[in-house]
Amino acid sequence: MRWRGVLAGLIAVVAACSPAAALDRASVAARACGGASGMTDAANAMVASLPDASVEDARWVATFSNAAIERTLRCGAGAPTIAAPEGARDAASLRPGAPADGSPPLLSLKNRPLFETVRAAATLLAGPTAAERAGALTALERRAGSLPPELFERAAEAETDPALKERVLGVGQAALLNSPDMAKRLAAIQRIAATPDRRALTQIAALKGDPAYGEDPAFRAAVDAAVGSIERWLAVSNALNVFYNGLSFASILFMASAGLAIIFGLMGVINLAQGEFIMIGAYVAYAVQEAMRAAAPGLLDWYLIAAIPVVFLVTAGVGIAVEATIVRRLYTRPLMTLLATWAVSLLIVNLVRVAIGTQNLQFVTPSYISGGRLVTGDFIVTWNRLFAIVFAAVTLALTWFVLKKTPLGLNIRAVTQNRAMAGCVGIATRRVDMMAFGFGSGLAGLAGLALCPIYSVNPQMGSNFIVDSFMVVVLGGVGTLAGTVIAALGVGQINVLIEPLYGAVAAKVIVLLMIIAFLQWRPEGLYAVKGRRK
Amino acid sequence: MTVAVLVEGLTVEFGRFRAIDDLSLAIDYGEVRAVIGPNGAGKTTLLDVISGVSRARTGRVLFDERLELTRTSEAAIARAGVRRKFQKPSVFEALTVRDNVEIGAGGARDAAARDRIAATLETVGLAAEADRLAGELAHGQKQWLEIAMVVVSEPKVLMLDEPVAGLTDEETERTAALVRRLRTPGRAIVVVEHDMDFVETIADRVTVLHEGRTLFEGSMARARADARVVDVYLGR
Amino acid sequence: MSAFDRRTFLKTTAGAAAGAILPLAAPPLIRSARAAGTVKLGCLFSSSGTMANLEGRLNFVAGMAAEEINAAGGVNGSTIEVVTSDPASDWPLYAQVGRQMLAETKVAALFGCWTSVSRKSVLPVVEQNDGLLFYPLHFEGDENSKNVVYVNSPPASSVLPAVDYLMSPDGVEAKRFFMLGSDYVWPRKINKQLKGYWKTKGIDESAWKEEYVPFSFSNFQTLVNQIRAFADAPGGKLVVVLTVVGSSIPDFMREFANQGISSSDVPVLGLDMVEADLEGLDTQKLVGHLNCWAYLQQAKGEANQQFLKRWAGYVGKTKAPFRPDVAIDPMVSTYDAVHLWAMAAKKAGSFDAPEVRKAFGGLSFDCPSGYKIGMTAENNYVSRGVFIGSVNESQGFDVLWQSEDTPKPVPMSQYG
Amino acid sequence: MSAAKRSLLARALDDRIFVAVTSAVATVLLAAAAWPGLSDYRANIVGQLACFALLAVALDLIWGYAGILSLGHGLFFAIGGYVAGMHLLEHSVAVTGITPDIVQFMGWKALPGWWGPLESFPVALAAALGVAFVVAFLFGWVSFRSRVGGVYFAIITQALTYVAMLLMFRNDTGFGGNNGMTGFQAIFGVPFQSPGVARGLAVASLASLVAALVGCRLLTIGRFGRLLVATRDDEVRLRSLGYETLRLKLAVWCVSAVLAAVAGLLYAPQVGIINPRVLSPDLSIEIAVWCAIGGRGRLAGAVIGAALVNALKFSLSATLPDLWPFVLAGLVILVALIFPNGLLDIGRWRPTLLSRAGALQPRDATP
Repeated sequence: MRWRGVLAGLIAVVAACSPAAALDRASVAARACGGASGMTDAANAMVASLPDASVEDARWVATFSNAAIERTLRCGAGAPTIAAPEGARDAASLRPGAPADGSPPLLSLKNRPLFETVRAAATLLAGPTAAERAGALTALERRAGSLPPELFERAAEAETDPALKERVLGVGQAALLNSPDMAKRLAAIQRIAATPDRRALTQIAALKGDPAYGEDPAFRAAVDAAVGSIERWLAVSNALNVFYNGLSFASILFMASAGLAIIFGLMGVINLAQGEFIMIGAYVAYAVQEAMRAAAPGLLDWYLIAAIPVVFLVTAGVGIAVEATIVRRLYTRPLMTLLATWAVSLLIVNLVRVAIGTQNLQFVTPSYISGGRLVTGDFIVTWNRLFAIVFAAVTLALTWFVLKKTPLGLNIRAVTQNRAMAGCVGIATRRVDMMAFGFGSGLAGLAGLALCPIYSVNPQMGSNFIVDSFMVVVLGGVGTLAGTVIAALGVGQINVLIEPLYGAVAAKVIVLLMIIAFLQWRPEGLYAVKGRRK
Repeated sequence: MTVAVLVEGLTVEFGRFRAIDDLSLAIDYGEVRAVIGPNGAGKTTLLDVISGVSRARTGRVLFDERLELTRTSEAAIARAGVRRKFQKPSVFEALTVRDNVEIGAGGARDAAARDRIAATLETVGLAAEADRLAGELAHGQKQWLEIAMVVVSEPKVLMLDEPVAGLTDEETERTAALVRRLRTPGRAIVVVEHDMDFVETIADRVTVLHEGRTLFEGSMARARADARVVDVYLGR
Repeated sequence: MSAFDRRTFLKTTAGAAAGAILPLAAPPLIRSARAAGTVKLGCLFSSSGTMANLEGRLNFVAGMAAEEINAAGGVNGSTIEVVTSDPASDWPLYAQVGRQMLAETKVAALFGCWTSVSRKSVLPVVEQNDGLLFYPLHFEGDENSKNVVYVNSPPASSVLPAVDYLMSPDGVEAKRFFMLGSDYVWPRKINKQLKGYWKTKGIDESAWKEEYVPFSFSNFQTLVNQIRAFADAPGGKLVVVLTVVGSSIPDFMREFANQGISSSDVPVLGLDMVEADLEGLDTQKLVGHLNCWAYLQQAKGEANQQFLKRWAGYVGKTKAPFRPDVAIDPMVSTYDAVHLWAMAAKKAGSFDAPEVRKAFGGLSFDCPSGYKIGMTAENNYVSRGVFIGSVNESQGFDVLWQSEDTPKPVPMSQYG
Repeated sequence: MSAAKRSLLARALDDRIFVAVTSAVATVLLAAAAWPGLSDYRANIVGQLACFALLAVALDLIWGYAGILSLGHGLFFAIGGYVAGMHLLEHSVAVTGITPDIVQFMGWKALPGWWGPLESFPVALAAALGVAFVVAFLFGWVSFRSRVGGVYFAIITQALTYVAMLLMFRNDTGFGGNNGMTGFQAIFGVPFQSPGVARGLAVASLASLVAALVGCRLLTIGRFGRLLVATRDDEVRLRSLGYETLRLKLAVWCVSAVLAAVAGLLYAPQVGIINPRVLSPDLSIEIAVWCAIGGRGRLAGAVIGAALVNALKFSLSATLPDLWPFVLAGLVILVALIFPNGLLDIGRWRPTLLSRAGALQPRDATP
């Protein structure tokens, strides 16, 4: 059980303390400044006091534990203080005017969860807003068993928000898994089974060793039913996880290879600098972020959105420049182009390295792409990945639109299918090449933008995509967006399926070998443009 | 007398596009057969299938009433004596004219082969250019060089895909003369061409293809008179 | 072509032959070092390629240490000149450049390499030329060449104490372990030793899992899912022992935090994690994760303050493209290495590698870490202190635990 | 004078640049063998350059002549290198009795038993060439049969090499993982430090290079060479003239792979280490870059390109470390744009070439 180690001590302290242990703030504060073991004592004392603490005391516990976690607590020669922008306050009395000397005590690995639990419990009791209390309850849900049951009873009594009250009662019930009252135990089992994750499974499966499992058929039935139900849900959430992970990997692959596919389809040119265009895109996004930090700090969180047009235009511009100066002169020699673009990639990487440095760029993580949400059981949707998936879907839609519905797209398709004929009917094929190269590069830049919340951004980042994105392009076949999409989805999902079975290295090896074998069977990929070979 | 090339129920598809649709056709030894028709009628595809470059979906192609060409490799087809000049002049540009023809002759280096190569070069009028790189030749010369490469092996079936495209009138006439000279009783010649005057000069019979099917078969004169042929291809 | 001119031909041929032979006979481009009262030290740290961000700064640290020694009068009457290079994260190139430095530039000692494989590449070179390579990284151990000075700690004296701490009541009483590493020798070797160690402690094999990812792997979604599942399985507290390297470190940490796992749920012990790996990450959510080195920036003591001040000043002066306010263990190890070499050279009164090597025994130096580090005549290992760091809000590490003294380095592991 | 009538040898001497470069290599060979003033360090450099040149010649044979670009020649190079590594380790144990490092870090008791036979050099040589041949044959046969060509082939070979790299990084694959093999003590019974070893290896490398140059030259100017060029220029045409291009391509592909393995075999003892780095996609691209810079489709060009680029790399990484990547990138772009036939054309260059580049340069194979 996850918290067993930490909580054994805690429960022991709770049991030892008399229920009416009054809170001696000064003593707790002093103990918190007494090294790791002192901090453990302080936390335990605060937990023990909570069920009977006054609202004021509970508030103080919340403030004090928060100060320890946020490292605004100062331990010095004198009494402990809490530092704040408006001036230090005495830690025990919270009265201002205390001298702010000393250093923040370091929370050890063991004490950190203790203090976090204390803070959440105190906030649940005395938090001023329902939102805060709800947040605290969420934090406590996984640790409910470690707290005195009276705490939840008290919190439920005091709770004014009816929905929250229900939740508090629920969490309180779940905490009573080992209660002597069989009815409460059964309720706890049901309650725990309602959040069907692995931890719940571990918790309930452990009850099979309980004497009651052999003696009480009702208990046994409840445990078995709960285990069965959780296992079913877990299977579902595992499947969802695999699907989501595959989709997320596929969206990255698609973003990284869409531009490449268009350029390859049109000009038969493999652009080895594609990865570097991705890198440029990420760097431009960074520049936009810094510009917004300077110009409109209030809107900083939205830099990712604001950067979209800038990134596209700048990378497209770089792409057009590369096309005009190098690629078009090598039109008849695709393999030489491959080497020339390799040189371009070398040049770009080193220019960036010399001009900006080799460190990872520092991105602000806007709230909308930070963290994730547990949907069901263990299935978690992380926002940064979802952002990439949505971004890829939108890019796909726009690319499709550009290719199918705009004059440029029409020209690109015409030249892709029959360059000579397109030239004959008056399409300026060289101009189309240039625009398409720019478009493809712009897409690569957007990939860089979508990747900066997921991967590290540094001059080397582009090289990670080279082999993968080429494989997607050649697997998909020339000249069809659909091929690229399907190839990306296939590679992404297969990779994710194999990974847990044989490991990440083997997954990569197996997928690459599968693609190589597939190409032997269909040398021109999934969606070959069929036609005369000569 | 056996039939040189017998095509039966041939269908070729590229994706959803049906280039040849249930086509049947027989080409005899000793004849010059012109295959004409509008763009996309399936002329080049037909040659592709006979020479093994493209594969049929259904149907069969028999050479000399014994060899099933749809299941034979390009190289084996060529070695059996079915040779073809491509629509776009296809010569080995980085090699000399002589090397090109030598390769066409199958690499034999005996005296007879050398004589044959020299004679072929003479026939196509490239003897003086023998040591030049093929890539340096003019367009018309490339056309002849390719014909020389194909002819030097003395094929039993000779297929010429647009042999006079892009040639001057004078060059076209010389090509026509060449084709007539190549016509022997033991050889079938298939010509795909858009130049109707040229076709009229050389062809014994014409086959008009339209949308992958035979629209007409007979003499050029009758083809000119056929309303459907005029409609879809020749124009009024 | 057929009418070729014999004379032109002979001339071209003779010319080409002469041109090809010339470099063989040319005098060395870089003249021998000791003539002008200077002694050269060679650096083998990449400033381009995958290792650039980490290794690049070590070139500057070596320069800074040399400057310090020169300011104090140099060594044996000579001033130190630091020769830098760029092996471009290309392993064979480390060997080539090392060979060139020893044979042509005549450097008195080499300072270099980060990854084990680059050290292994240079190893035959220093052995054949009987040179000295000061290696500033902690590594997998099980190597003991007389030509390499292992300035940092082998696992037995750094990783095992850290793991011990995690398993103790002071730590988190870790019972189970998820080992995640890049797929190469260092992580595999470390994990093998850990497994051997745990077996001696009576921990069952079901208590750990081991996964490896390719170099530069970045898609950690599935693996973090696996860690979450393993953490929730029964058996006690889980700790992740992270031995991925390079860009995989920040990518893993980001995914780990995004899936909502905090250090109080599952702590990560990042054995190769340094401040530079946290650049660009939101460390709010990573607070409490651990690393373990022989130096941390927060180390107490005057020596450290001095070092940090000098580094900041040196970065300002040389415009080095690195942060003036970040110091990582390999920097200090490189700094220590230059000083140790200078002390040994002084003691030996010579720059000859064999003489310098004889002088190692009994050296000791006040390392910025606050420990007095030392060498014995027994081997070329340096005894260092051990720190466990804990990620803080400002992309740095706080000292969570540090060893009493400097444990004696154990080159060869007894655990496998 | 008719080309057909002249002897093969006479025609082999037609290309002045080829003869000049081959003679130059031969001269260096003599110097390396006999000139007393040559330091071990220089000899080692020359030997390494010769290995790279040999590798470039191997690639030029298939890319320059047959128009098939392989971005995976590092694989065959690595096969040679690893077999050399295994041989040297076994031999070192046999000579010195010292347990090599790899046993230690792989956690073995001794070197794997199946390496034993490789202690004999002829066996090792046969193994290196044999494995390279078999791998090349299988991969080539499957790929050429299904007519994978052009850019597709380049990408697939790159992926194959990448797969090999991933596998070799793993310790469990059993070849030393990322560290690879190192700590070779002796070669042919002689300790590595002894004078003359560096020189001997350099001589062997240069001799192999000269042999490969002459051999490839004879191969390419004969009928086989003409057919290769014909395959490159127009494969479908050649097939329709009765030639099984599969066999042609397969033959030259296997020869090229074996040559690359020889280069690797010679390379490992000179660098003293072999590890998966030689399998990285970058190195394989660089080999093509050497050919392109020197002049593709001409054996002399491959030699000049490989020697020039690597000599520059060696000296610049140590002396002007910041400059090297820019020099390399600049060289490639310069060659791509201005000297489409490589630096060999530098004498023939006229400013007008820029506008009409592509007249008669080596073409890529028809897709």
